[in-house]
Amino acid sequence: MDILNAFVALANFVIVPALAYGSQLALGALGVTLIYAILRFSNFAHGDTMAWGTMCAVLATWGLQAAGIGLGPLPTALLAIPVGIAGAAVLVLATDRVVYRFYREQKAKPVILVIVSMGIMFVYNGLTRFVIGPDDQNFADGERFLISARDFKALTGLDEGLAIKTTQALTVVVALITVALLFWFLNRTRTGKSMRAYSDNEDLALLSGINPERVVTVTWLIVAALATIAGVLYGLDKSFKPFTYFQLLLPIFAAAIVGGIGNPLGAIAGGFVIAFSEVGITYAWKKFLTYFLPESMAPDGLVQLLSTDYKFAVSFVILVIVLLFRPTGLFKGQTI
Amino acid sequence: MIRVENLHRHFGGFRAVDGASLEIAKGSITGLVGPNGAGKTTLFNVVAGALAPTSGRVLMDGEDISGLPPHELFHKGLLRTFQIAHEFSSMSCRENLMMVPGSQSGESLWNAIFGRGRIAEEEAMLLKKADEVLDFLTISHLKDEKAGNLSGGQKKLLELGRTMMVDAKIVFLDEVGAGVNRTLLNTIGDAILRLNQERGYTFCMIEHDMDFIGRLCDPVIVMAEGKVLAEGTVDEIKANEAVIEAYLGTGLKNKEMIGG
Amino acid sequence: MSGETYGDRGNKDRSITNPAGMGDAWPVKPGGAAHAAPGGPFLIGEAMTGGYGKGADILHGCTIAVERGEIAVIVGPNGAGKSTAMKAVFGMLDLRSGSVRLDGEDITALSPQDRVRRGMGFVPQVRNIFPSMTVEENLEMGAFIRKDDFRDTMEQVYTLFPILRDKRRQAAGELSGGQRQQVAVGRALMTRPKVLMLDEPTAGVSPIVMDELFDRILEVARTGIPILMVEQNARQALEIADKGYVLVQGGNAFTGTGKDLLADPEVRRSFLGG
Amino acid sequence: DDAKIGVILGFTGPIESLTPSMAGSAELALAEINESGNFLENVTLVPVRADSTCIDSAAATAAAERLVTTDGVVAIMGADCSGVTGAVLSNVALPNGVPMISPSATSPALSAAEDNGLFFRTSPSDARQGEVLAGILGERGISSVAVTYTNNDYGKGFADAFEAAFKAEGGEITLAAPHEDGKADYSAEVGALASAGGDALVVLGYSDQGGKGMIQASLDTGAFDTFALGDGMYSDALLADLGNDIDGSFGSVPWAEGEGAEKFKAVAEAGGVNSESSYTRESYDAAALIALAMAKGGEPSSAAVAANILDVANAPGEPILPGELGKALEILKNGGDIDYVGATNVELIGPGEAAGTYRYYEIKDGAFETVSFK
Amino acid sequence: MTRTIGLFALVAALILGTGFLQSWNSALIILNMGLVSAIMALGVNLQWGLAGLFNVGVMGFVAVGGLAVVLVSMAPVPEAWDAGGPRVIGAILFGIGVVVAAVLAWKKLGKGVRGWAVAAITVAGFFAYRALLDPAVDAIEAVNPAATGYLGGLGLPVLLAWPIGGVMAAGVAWAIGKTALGLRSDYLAIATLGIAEIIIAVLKNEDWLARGVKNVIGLPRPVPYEIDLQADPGFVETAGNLGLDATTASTLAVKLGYSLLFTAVLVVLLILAQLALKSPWGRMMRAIRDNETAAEAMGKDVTRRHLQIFVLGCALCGMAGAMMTTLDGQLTPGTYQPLRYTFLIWVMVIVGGSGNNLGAVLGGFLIWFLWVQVEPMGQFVMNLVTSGMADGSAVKAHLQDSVQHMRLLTMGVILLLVLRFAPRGLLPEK
Ligand SMILES: Nc1ncnc2c1ncn2[C@@H]1O[C@H](COP(=O)(O)OP(=O)(O)OP(=O)(O)O)[C@@H](O)[C@H]1O
Ligand SMILES: Nc1ncnc2c1ncn2[C@@H]1O[C@H](COP(=O)(O)OP(=O)(O)OP(=O)(O)O)[C@@H](O)[C@H]1O
Ligand SMILES: [Mg+2]
Ligand SMILES: [Mg+2]
Repeated sequence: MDILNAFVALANFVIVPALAYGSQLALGALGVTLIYAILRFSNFAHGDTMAWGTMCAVLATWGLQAAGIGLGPLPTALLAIPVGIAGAAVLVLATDRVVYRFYREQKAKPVILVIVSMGIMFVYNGLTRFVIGPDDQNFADGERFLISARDFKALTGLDEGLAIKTTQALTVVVALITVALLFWFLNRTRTGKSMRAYSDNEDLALLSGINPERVVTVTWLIVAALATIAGVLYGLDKSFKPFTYFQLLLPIFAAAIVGGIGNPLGAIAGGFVIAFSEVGITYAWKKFLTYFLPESMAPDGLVQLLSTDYKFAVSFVILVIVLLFRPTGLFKGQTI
Repeated sequence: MIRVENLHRHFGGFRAVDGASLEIAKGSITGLVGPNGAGKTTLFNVVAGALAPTSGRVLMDGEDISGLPPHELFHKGLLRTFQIAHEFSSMSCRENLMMVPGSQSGESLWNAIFGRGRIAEEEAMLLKKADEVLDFLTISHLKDEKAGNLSGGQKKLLELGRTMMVDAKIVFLDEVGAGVNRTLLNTIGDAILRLNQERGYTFCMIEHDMDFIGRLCDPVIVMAEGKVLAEGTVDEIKANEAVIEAYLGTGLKNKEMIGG
Repeated sequence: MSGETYGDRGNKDRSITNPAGMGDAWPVKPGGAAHAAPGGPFLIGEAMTGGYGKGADILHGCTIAVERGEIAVIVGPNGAGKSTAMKAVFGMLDLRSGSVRLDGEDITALSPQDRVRRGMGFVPQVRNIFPSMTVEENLEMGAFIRKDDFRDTMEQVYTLFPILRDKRRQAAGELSGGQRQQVAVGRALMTRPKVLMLDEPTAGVSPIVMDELFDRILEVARTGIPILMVEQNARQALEIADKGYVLVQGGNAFTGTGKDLLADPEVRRSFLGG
Repeated sequence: DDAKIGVILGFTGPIESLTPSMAGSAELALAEINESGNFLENVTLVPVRADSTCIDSAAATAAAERLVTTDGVVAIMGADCSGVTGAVLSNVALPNGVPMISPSATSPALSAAEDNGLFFRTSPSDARQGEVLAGILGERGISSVAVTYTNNDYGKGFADAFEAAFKAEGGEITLAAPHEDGKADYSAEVGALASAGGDALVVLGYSDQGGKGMIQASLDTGAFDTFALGDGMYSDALLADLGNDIDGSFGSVPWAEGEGAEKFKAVAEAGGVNSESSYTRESYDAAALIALAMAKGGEPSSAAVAANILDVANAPGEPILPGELGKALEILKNGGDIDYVGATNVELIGPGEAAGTYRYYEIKDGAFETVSFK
Repeated sequence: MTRTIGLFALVAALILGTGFLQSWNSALIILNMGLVSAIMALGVNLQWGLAGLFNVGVMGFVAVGGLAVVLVSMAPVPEAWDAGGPRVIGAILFGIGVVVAAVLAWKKLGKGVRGWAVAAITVAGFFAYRALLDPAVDAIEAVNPAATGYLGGLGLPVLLAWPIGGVMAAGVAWAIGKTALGLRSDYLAIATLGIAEIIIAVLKNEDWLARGVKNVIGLPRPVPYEIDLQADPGFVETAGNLGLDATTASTLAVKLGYSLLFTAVLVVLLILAQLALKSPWGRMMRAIRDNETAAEAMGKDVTRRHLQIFVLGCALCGMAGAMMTTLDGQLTPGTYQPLRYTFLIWVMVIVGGSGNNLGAVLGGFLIWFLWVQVEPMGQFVMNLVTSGMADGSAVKAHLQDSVQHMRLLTMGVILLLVLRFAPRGLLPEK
């Protein structure tokens, strides 16, 4: 029984949250990785793209809620995702036309695009706040829990509860479906293969009759979709606030790189590595050990490796260590 | 001069160099040939320090140099050129040459700022030398041109020129001839011969053009599948059945089709 | 140089940028249309002048052409603009003047993709495969524009280059130099081109593979596909050529049949190495 | 004539979501003064906004410098975050002799800052509230708590004060873990706090920032269900978002015992400002004090403001509530004395900071219910 | 050359214009931070323009410089030292020892055991370190936490903190460079990004060091205080003679004092940087940047040189950080944000022209000027836009409310415009 309690506590405070957070990071990292692989630069504006897409979805959600349309136990925002994706797509495609395409045609080196994307980041930053303001926005509805801690305790009679939120489950499921779809798309469909070809060798793609502008457009569309899905799921689980989305950029980059930037599977793995290292390393094992060990050996202290102040630092240390041993990330080799 | 003993270099499970042993005599121009993927470039990379050997040893004048980084090998007099030209593209041809000599006192930051006088003297000498080399290579009209703007063959000449800025003991040339116009290649060949005869450089060169090899090299070493397949003079090699089968071939089969 | 304008500063940091596979072609902007221009050779790039981006002109009124069923070979010193001329014919370069005509149509304004659709196949000098895709996917990409069933064409390519059949599941980047060249030629054949352009297909390959490639090229040419080819192994190439061009500094220096050029002492001394 | 008042707040940056309401409240007060018609003759108060960014001292200093030397503001309402406030104070206000009243810089360290009598604040130093909150816990008989605080000078100073007071009462703190505002995820913090245990979680953060995130995550995982809340957590938005889930939680918030807060709510709502956002009350009071001090001094000058703030803020005099600024001006005009009470029961003590009376509230049926005043 | 002079004249005109149109105080304050920014940009330019190293951890080194000011110039807190000073020092020395031991073990031991050995050393060492450190930290932080609660500094003149800030940043950079520059695919960027976050985390959470998020305020100054000047009759008289009132004169005098100090530092650094760039050393660095493999084959020790220039660049950032903290008069770890202290510096370097020291300096001034002035610019634009609209319309109100967000937007648009029309920067490398 105590052992069960120990593991339920661990699952409740480490495994479930880290899985959900990892999936959120992974969805973000997928977008970053795709741009890196196909458009060849690290997109600093990705966090703000997520914010913009989510904002569109939030506005649409409010509209739906006002019209009384809902999904029952599931959040209404799911219905609004297409609107968000459309909004994000319009924004990124317009940006591409006005800004990125110029540099592509000039054969600008990728690092110029990195700096350009910083400029875009500033602009998106202002745009999002201009429309919806800088505040926290609540747009979640539907059933909050798949199973709440209280219900779990009542159900099992254990001392420890296990809570699984609808949004958490949703995030994990969506992340897995998305990466599977993306994988299928890139490896099995003609368009997907043409994207990989473009990423591999731009000029030869041209010589094979692949229209590069079409590849770029499709990439941005997918990125807009990924960014919006990631942003909406994150916003449902936590809350929507433009500034937080900018802050998400760092762990997202870390996830993409630790997994092997340019590789979709790596993005997923990287997301989980970062999430588990943030949540796991700073976990105080006291409760777990108290259940796990005989009473006489129960710990006095918290049995915490590092205080949570350093959780972000820890994930970066892990990142550097991973890179020391696997210089191209967990999933090395081919990009995309 | 250089002795390679039972050298292995693996990539994952793949054995690019698989127990090669060979020797390069002082003062020789040794040719290294072999089918594509035989491991020639990999062998070069290991000898020149760009790759660590998986096992085996490389000796230079009896001293074990395996695993030393390239810049240390340079100071021991071992130079190499690259299969694909590695010029410093945003620097002028002159600068490309002037940067070569090691242990310039101006390369220390302290001297660079506080020892301007001594540096000026050194620089004058380097400049003179660089101009001589450019003359020798018949590209002195390009001395202020950015190296990135040179044509493929000129870049290869520049690579060769770098080896002349210092007193190299042994120079490794990786396919100087590939994609180079044959007339230019003859010039390069002349330059190599002169360096060998006048300055006593030892050369080891990878090449697929058997005419070029024939003009310059003795002996020739043939590699295949990471191992040494044969060794001898050009004529011996050309007559070797195994080499013909793996590498040289017997000429066009469709000769009768020529001319429609 | 044009590349310099937007150059990075030698940065190789893989967490920031991904230089792999970046192109350096300056393709004709899409949107142009072809128009009829009857007569003349099957494929001709006539009086072409142009360069990369905003850089200086590399080609100065250069003309190259190939007739049905022929092999035309271009030779010349390094940096003469041979590859540039090939790219110009394929529309990967903005021409400042001159025209490109294919099969009785003026295609100067067409984008490279559209030229592929009109039956042109091209194997560039460098970076002519998709390294991280398998051999089979490389071939599929060759057939990207085809809507019909291309399995029999793939079968033909495999028959032509049997080694590729064995390596079909392997990433093309893992092949040796000669095998890569075969993949590259195979990929171009997959479009079922009406004309094939090859840029130094034999550079850096061993003698045995070189002979093999020349054999295959002859075979392809004899099936009726005209071939336009740049070669530094000029003597072998000119031997099989119906027509030869010598390019110098972006312009035509000598033109003639392969045999003529081989026999010209001036050409031999200056360009073929004596 | 226009008398300009600088409103320097972090309109961009981490607290960008709070600042519009804060600035709005301050401007409400100024508008009220202007509309009353009882202010100094021919003088209109004009607010001039500037961005403190909350985090970039250099940018804040430059902005403040512009306010003072270009726009010629006579007083500054701001800054917001303690870091930039200190920088503006020592680099701009002090050298130029311009008084500033911060509505939200609560760091105890600012009490000791060199200020030449130019720096005031309408929010109490956190040292005081720490004791109050500890007292409330003692009253409720809670002896073991976990603490989480926002990782800035406010949170840290508050937590230090609380810890000291709570331990002095014999309470046990199982773990005090900071949380960063605006970060992506708080599972790690909640996990550690849950493992440490405690009868309640003391949350010293912001209601629309990490503080809410921490409560949310604690509720979701069932780690804690009772929360003791610092002033930064008091907001209707928190109730709206978390609803009945936090019933039984309680906290302290600087508050006027009388109708000050209610009055402010009415005034703010009429003015279209969200009164429940953090530090809106303090902002209103800060701006009002500046204006009243000016009126008392009889001239729109920095010196007049600096000299008279303590006078108008404290007894003796007629108590003044929000919405009654016109009345106050009239009293002053007639040579009377006022005691500005405002929305937060202003009482400036020591070096010019709010003494702070606090409302001890409990959340019942999804609403704040006053238990007592401290 | 004319372009260089022209652009610098433009920046001068912008700053002078600020003086005429806004106020001389504003102009000087922009100039001062511009000088500091220029030094940071110079440091980044050394790394990026000269060596192609992508350092995205500028913020961390700036913060280390700031820490140096506290450690050098604040008065020591004797009670805190008594409470646990020696023990903290001991713990830190022990920590360094553990790291050294781990590195040695990795280098000396055989392949099979070294992983385990290093793991064992670090884990055991870590717990021992914590056991040593924690009680001392608790004791120190308990000493009057509201006002001190830290060890204080050495009480030395604050000007000393500038070089020391550089040295401290260089030390940190050395440790990072040793690790990150060894990564095979060159992941310097992400490593520095992370390390900068770690440095800030340490500054925020190690209260015993510099009060953490509670900030250290009232740092000593290298120039007099305005109020002292205002109280000095001699000064007031001189000011009067110049036709200035004492307050304005004192604020201007103090800022001018900083300007002179900063200018002196910048000029010296710029001259040194130019000398280095135009020497065989600079040629070698450019060669390394152009082609590492070839430079290595030409006998240049690329890793060592990368480390050297990384350390140098970071030292400049550290020094600039110390100067900035001195100018602010306080250390506020919470204010260090990558957007402001890393990305903005990058923008300066790229807009100015990477590879050109003068370009970086120009970028430093120009971008800083914009960063400060886009706020009024945004307001101006917004006023222009809304001027035609009816008062009280919802659109107008919304636009007016959003005016602050125009600041970042304007910044982004300007950056994009510059990159569009001067893609190699305003003063490109020749
Ligand atoms: N980094 C690497 N990773 C994996 N395999 C490699 C790597 N480098 C080389 N190889 C493989 O090692 C083999 C030998 O390559 P190498 O470049 O030495 O051939 P080579 O003899 O120089 O051929 P060529 O004449 O075509 O230049 C090839 O099959 C190649 O695919
Ligand atoms: N992408 C490019 N951008 C700018 N200039 C280029 C580019 N590619 C080639 N050039 C320049 O164009 C000129 C001609 O190059 P090209 O590749 O056409 O020569 P080539 O005749 O094919 O030579 P080689 O025999 O060496 O292949 C050279 O001076 C070269 O530097
Ligand atoms: Mg090779
Ligand atoms: Mg070519």
